[in-house]
Amino acid sequence: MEYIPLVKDPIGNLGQFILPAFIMGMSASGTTMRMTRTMMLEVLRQDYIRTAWAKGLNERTVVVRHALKNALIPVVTVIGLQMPILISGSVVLESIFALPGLGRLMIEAINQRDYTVISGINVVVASFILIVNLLVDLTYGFLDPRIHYK
Amino acid sequence: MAGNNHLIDVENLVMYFPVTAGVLRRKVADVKAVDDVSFFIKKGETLGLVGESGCGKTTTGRCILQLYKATAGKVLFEGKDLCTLHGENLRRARRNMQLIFQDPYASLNPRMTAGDIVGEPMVVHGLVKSGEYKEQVAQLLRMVELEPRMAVRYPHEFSGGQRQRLGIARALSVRPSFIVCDEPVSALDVSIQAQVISLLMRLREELHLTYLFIAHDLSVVRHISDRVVVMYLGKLMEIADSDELYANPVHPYTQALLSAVPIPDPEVDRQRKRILLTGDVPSPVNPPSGCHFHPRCQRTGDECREQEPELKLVGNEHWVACHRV
Amino acid sequence: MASASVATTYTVQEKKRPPFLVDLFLRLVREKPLGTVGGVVVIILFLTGVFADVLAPYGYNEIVLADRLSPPSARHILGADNLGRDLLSRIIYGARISMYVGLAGSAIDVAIATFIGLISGFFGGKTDITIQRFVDAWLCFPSLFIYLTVMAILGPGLIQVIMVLGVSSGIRSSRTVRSAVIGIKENVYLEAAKAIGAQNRRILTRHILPNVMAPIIIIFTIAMGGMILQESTLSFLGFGIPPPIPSWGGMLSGSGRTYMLQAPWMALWPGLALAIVVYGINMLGDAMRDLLDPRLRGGLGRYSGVKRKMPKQLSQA
Amino acid sequence: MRLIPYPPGVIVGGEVIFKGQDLLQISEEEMRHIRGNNIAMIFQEPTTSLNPVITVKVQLSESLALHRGLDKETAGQEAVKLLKLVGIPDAERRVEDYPYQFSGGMQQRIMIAMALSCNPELLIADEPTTSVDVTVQAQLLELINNLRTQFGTAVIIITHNLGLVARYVDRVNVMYAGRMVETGSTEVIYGQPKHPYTLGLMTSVPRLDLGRKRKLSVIEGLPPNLARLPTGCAFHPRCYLAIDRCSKERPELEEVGENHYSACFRSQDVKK
Repeated sequence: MEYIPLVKDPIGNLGQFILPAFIMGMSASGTTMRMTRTMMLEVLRQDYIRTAWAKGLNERTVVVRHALKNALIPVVTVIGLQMPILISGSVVLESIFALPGLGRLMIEAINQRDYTVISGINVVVASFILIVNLLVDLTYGFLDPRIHYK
Repeated sequence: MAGNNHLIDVENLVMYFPVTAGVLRRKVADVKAVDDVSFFIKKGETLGLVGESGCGKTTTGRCILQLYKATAGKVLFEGKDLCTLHGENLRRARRNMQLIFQDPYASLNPRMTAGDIVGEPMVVHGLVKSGEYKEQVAQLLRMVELEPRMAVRYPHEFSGGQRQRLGIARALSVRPSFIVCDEPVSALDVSIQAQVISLLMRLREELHLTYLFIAHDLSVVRHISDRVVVMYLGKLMEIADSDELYANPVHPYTQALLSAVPIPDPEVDRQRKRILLTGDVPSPVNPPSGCHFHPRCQRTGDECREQEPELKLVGNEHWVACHRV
Repeated sequence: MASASVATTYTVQEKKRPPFLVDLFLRLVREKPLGTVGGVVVIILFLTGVFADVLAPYGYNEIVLADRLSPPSARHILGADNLGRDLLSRIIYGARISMYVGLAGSAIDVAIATFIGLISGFFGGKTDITIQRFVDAWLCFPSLFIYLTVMAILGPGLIQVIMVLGVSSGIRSSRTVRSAVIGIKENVYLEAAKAIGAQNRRILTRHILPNVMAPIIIIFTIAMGGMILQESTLSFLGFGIPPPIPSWGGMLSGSGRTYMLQAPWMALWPGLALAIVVYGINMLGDAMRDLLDPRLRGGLGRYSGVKRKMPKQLSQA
Repeated sequence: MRLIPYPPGVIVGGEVIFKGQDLLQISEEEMRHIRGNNIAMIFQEPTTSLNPVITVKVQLSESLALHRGLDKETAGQEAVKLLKLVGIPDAERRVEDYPYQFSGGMQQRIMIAMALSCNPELLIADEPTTSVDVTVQAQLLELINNLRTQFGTAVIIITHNLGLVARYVDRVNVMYAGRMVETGSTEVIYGQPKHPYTLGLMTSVPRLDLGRKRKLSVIEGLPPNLARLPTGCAFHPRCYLAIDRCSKERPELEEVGENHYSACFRSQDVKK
């Protein structure tokens, strides 16, 4: 299948990517959802939630203002950690949906024993993941005031 | 120096913990946990070591046992410097000095039975063969008022007080002459505290032990110690005989510390003079200049800010580090 | 107003506990029905793998051209593929491959994870920093890319697959072991061991290792499902186990995909087998995590004996 | 205060009368109005009881906005005033800080400020000073004491520290295994305890004013398992005065002096 550029045909581009993207998102959402649930349960039994109740706050304020932000910190980490898994998944999905992406290129390069291309792809992917991890770290600092980057 | 009745001599002990930062773990500052501390412990006595959290009392205990390698200074055990020992020699020296921990939950390996916990030190020091210590363990358990049949149980099957007894039995198993008790009762229920304190006192008489008793609870220290050392921010403030110190505290910090502890008797307590300190204990990374106590002291003066006070003798074995005495 | 002050009671159990693994098994059956189902699936997989030769009605590469693409029937219960090979037999032999990969891969995983994790966590300091930077670098590459790259160099084959999967995920899992070791180092009983004069070797084997067994068992069970799935992915992409040896992933791709419309059972059965096995192993792994996580479990933490429900903790980094 | 987590905690019965109103009968909505407004609470661990990711200002102004209907601006100013009241230096600047930037003692001061923000009539302090040093403990208790006299707030202190009770408290309820075993004025409880458990507590703690020659009395045995309480008086297995009747019948609180009640069949035999 040929790649349909976004500028040329936005609908066609969307049509090309929506299904694989949806599948990938779905597969990752399970882990994230479970992590969020676990963390919410964990946070809701902390002492400061008891303090919030003791102040007479209503349930919405307690859950949204006091609990959610604390619960999100590890969730963001998990989202970051899922990035390599998603990229791995893209290799399979690209070959199923016949999309001309990095994963397909990788497979082709391996079939042709083109080690230059293989290592090139690895470098690109690794730097992409590094950048994502950096972003996660920055979000972390934003969510949790106890963490500073100097 | 090392008089014949001194078991332990601590000389100019210094312990700094580096504070590191950044990817390269460069040292940016030091936590001055123990800063030039000297004292001695006589054979057969109990020396109390009191102070608030972060004053370096636990670190001092760990340094004496060589669990931390002191930054500088000497720890003499019967005149022999422990700080110079390494490897096998140090390991063998450990037979004579043991430690009782604060937390009876975390200090026992949850995967070992009570018998193995108590027996392990004997195996380590080659006193018995592995697996042949049943008799000795039974004897030790009886000594700490536990039943020998409990040896097959795991730590989680014991209550807090019983666990602390196991910790004591473990320390005693190699027949040490010196034991550091690091807050041995502060994690226990009030009604259990008395049981453990009484046990420790009885064992000391029966086995001729020497204790370094570290605690933040001044009443407990008062009850068990012959002499007491008061520490503040890594420095010695006052050393005196227990009765002398409590009846006649000289250092302003000691006075404030004692007055902050209420006596569980309203009639006695309401007659006492109270000294209220302001502020918190400063960070040991950046302690105040001169006398470390001067920012919270009511009798502070210029020399307190500028000069560190030396320990002065003010009575019979009563030493105080204060300019204003 | 009696807030939480009542909660600190513990029941001291009088009866003696059975050995660790027996106890674990009993608790699995008693407390985790779904995990037990998972365990049964795993046992079935192993039995099928071990007795494949007895169970399979045909050989895995027995070609009967007359039966090409035949649908499920009495002769071929699950149908036959494009070369006329019995699918049931191929699934059964595929279970053997899955078992090899799952067991051997997880074993290598756990061995490497334990080794790196123990050393890095126990010695700490410079050793730890150096090791962890290498692990960091390793984690920057998506695992599939690593597998594909190495397979490209080594060429396809069962041993290669097991080695690559095992080593690669072992390096990943070492993080979990390391953090468990560091968590245990917080416990004063290690200092106690040092204070009584125990040697490093003794501290590692008697005090640390038994206490990180829980995460190690969890890693093992969870890795097993991952291994089987990864092997399928590799075979699906054509870099795993070379034909004609039947691997579920390989059966799914290639001929399975080509004949998807004419003979849907060709892709259905291996896909179903894979889904059931991986689901079962994951259930078992989850149950293990619930039973073994020190923060949930009675006998390990200070909340000993207190029967109370606590939320599940994520024990894998 | 109806803060017991449900499940597993259920208040099975009884009444909690606050200003003539049974708090166990009113709706959650009404209870929420009372919490933080009329009844406030201070907890044991200030470090974990303050939300780590929200500034002190927001945490303080929250209940001000809720119960006193202040807008954000005024609530912020009020928060600074409260911090000054509990003796936090440099309050204007520090109000923007997060809890972790304060020491333990300072955090407990913030908790106190938070509890006092709506001038509650009742303040419940659950082990308020167990996690801080003695000199700081004295500061905090003096602070609570001063604020109590200043605002006329009633204070319940829940603690195991007998010294603290002796110094700051007017009336004492002694509890054992979920039941009240003795109640009376502080002087009476300390001077003439009439329950063996109270007496045991008094004589088993080391005291600063008595030397090492004094022998500590020891309460034998362990606190009971609340799920399997002994029959009769829960304390009888550890009691030195126990008689047959103690294991069969449960003693009720009986008057043993003026405003002094003890739940013991042998209260007359308890001698200090």
